[in-house]
Amino acid sequence: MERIYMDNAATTATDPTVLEEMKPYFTEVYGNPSSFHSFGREARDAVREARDKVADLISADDAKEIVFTSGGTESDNYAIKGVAEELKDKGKHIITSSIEHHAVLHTCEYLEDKGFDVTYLPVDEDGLVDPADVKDAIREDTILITIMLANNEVGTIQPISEISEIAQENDITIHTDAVQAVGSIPVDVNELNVDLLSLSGHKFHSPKGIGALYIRQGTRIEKYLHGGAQERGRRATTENVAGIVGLGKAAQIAGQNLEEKQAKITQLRDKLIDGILEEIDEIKLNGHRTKRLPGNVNFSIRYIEGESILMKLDLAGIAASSGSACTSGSLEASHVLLAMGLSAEVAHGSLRLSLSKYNTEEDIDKVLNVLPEVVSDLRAMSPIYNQD
Amino acid sequence: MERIYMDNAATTATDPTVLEEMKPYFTEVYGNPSSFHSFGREARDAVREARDKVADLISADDAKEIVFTSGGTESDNYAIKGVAEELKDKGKHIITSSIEHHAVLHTCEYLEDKGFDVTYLPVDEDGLVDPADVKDAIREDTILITIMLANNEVGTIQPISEISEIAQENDITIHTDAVQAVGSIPVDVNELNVDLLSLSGHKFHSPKGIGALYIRQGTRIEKYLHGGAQERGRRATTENVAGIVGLGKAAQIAGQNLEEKQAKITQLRDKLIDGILEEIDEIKLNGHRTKRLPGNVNFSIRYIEGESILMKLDLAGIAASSGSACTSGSLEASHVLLAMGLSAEVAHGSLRLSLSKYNTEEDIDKVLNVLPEVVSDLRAMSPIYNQD
Amino acid sequence: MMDYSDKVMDHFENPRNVGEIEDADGVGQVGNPSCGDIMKMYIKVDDDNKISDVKFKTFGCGAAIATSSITTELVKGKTLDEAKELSNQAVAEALGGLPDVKMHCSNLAADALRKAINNYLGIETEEEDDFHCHHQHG
Amino acid sequence: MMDYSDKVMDHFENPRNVGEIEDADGVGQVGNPSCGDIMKMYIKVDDDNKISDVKFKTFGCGAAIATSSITTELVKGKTLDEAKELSNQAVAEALGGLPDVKMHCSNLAADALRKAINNYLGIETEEEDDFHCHHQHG
Ligand SMILES: Cc1ncc(COP(=O)(O)O)c(C=O)c1O
Ligand SMILES: Cc1ncc(COP(=O)(O)O)c(C=O)c1O
Repeated sequence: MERIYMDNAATTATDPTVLEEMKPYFTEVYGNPSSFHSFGREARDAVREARDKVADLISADDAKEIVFTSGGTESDNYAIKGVAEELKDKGKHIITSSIEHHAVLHTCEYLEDKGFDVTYLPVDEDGLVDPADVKDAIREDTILITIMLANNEVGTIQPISEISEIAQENDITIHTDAVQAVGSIPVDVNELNVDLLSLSGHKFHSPKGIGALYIRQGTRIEKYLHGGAQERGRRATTENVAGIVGLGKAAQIAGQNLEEKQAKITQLRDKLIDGILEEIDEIKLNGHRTKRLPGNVNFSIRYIEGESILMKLDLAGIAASSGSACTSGSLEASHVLLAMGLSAEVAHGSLRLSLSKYNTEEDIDKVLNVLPEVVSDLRAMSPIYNQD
Repeated sequence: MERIYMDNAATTATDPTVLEEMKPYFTEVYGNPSSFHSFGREARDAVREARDKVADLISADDAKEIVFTSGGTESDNYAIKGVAEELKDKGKHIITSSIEHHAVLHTCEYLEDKGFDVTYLPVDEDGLVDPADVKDAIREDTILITIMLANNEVGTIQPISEISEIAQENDITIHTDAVQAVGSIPVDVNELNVDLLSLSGHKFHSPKGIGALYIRQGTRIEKYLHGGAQERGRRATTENVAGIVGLGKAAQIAGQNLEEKQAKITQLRDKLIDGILEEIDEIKLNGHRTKRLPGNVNFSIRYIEGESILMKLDLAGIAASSGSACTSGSLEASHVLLAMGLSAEVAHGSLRLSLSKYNTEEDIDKVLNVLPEVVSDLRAMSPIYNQD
Repeated sequence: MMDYSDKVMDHFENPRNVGEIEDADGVGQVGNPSCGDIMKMYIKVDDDNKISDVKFKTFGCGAAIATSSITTELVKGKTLDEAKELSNQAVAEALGGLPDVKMHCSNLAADALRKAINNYLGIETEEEDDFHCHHQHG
Repeated sequence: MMDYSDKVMDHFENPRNVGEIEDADGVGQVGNPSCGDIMKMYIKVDDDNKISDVKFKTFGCGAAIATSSITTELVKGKTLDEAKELSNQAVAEALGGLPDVKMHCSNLAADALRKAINNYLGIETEEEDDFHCHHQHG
């Protein structure tokens, strides 16, 4: 069976060109970039080039502002804990939103345990943070604002430039988790005017396990991994050279004709959204209709539960994701959907289909063909369907 | 020019078999192991298999005791900070040695900044920690002993089982940085009787950027990366699937005929040591003559400086390393050599040649051919040679 | 996290005894939609106190559907006493095991069945506290 | 961390004017072996107060050797006044630049030369505090 992958918000396939670029860095150019000799120099050069490419993709002024990490989670942990530790004598208050990724939320909760005070801002029904709320939440002792650029579940894109203006007026460090945005939409650290920005390669066709933290020059932050003097002393550990080369190449490819690719994916997305709305009743599109990632489709489908939808789709060869707790073995329905005002019952029936450049018109047609039947099969089995 | 790589303690070439095993996990089996669908399941299965292989290599009772990390540095940071945070109400005293890798030392120094108290045990002239010193250093409030299994510069292997016995008698958590040992010599977590053990793939022919922390069941430790529920909640972040598969394969290969390979490399090492001792005067072998890693050769060569030795060797196609500060832009000569009682002057003239399974008899002959001339050239230029 | 056995997959793909029994002798429902699962069991009881027919409707995950399905198979034709003895463990085992995090689902099916039997027997069952989801954590 | 220019590599591989001058008019030494570098400069001064010959010996890194070598080239034939003016910056520039962490090496060579000139001129130079290595940090 030909399978269709529509879970690109979870992770993407590595671009074959990226893999080609990486290959020599395993068995041939295998030196340690910190090593003095020619093997080391070759690896060093490769890392430098990759750093330039990543800096380019997010329009950083200086490649030195890019620190490679093991992924989005480490970038988020590093940014938030690093600023908190560094500035804790100045204050212990952090502002974030209630729909952040767990890498941000659980880090904030950890800091609460350590005596920090965190404000979790609400969002509206589209998942948008109101900059006015940010302003109101600021206190004398606020040291950090961390709000994601684009949400991983519903794709809503936040008004970060407006929020960073408020941060700047109040002289507060601002971080944004741009893991879902980088590579999908144009991201410019100066337009966003953020001090710190997290990105993760595997969301845009580089391999998993490599990411970066953008640290604007002059930003006060404590280091996270202690050890050797790699990454100008900001992240110890022997560099993941092949991964870094892959991230660089993926960044370069992502930057090429970005707007065009974005338009194409947006068009597929809209066809999928419109088609589903047409075919299936009693459903709700989650997230903002237009301020959303080009590849994100997220619906709540009433009376049925997400995991069983995924299973039926999987059996039909379609890979998707859900905000249902049942897919992750956790207790609660998606904190994002709940924060947007959905009831737990409805949240449990959510389905995310996320597209990448590899998805085609035919993929969309297939989903539009399969999904309605899946939904009606499950609804026929549901004790809460047709009951009210 | 054919080049010879003798810097395997810095990093190793990825085994081509390992790369082959990894390849499908970039562009074909690219699912997120946390994902529900078939793509996710395939990735999950691959991670499970790899975990078994790593557990096997170090004879862990249960594969669940293996947590994948981004490398040795993260494993060390996680182990040390994680235990310190978890047990800080019990006590704030940590015992380590003065010849640890910076990943351990700088983490300990960081904890000192945060109010912990660290004892850095001395070593003898061979680089050995005396278990009696460990015993003497234990206090009421000692919560962690962290001593490396094998040293990265001089290759000396510590009596960890003896030290862990003392730890156990005193009910103190014990961690060992086995980054240099795993894959080179048999490592058995139960024989060593440690609670935590760090390893890093790129030291034994897996790629860089992947490692593991062994956490014995029941060990109290706070998590390090906060976010998703990956690795049974012990390390958030989308798994580096290809890297994990590579680490697993490298572990499997390393475990095959380990003693044989060890014997072969030891024989090459001894030929190199004996040859150098024969050809060059006024030199000193650093590290214990027999309790040392099979691949480690480390000499201090008087009257000349390490970086210039490395440069001349590099020009002759030989990649090596030095304990000279000049190769790293730092101020001080190797803390390991100084702790072993060498003067800074002598420490600056040190040369490390580290072997792997890929080195041959011919490599040794080439070094024995080139090195004496390098030394005499540099000595001829040295203002401190022939002066006393 | 879910890796289901072939048996679970079979019961999920081809659930047995789905539906309602219009003139059921006993009906039992457990679960809470806000927790992500609800099961409703319908039974017919014959003169020998045996379950002559049983049907279910389930809102829930794959395991919830599969446990419902196999529960109906396991108890069809059994006496009420036998059926009441059906343990969560037995349901899970009949499916070739369930992932740890899904063990709560097998609880639900047996519970729903017991509720239906009690309903038939006229026994009031205590309402469980539905404000907290009773799932186990993975 | 070291990425040396071709010029540095050339002077490292083929250092000019290595050695001692037996009957030197001036000798200057700077550095400390415990810091990883020592340079010793020997000069011959002719009747026009020009440096007619200069030689060096160096214990140190590649940059230390290359800066020593180029310093001897730069000052050979120069008057003492001109030679004294030789700046660290000029030495580094003549080599096509030095890595940041190695800039201290270029300081040493010019210092050793000045010491040699002062020694010829009979000027006592203050001993620097050798207990701390004076390297810059990278
Ligand atoms: C918004 C967001 N932040 C952080 C992460 C974590 O990234 P990673 O899995 O690379 O650690 C993800 C994806 O998992 C994400 O979508
Ligand atoms: C003994 C020791 N510990 C820790 C490390 C750090 O490992 P990694 O570079 O994988 O972070 C190394 C090597 O760099 C090492 O030799």
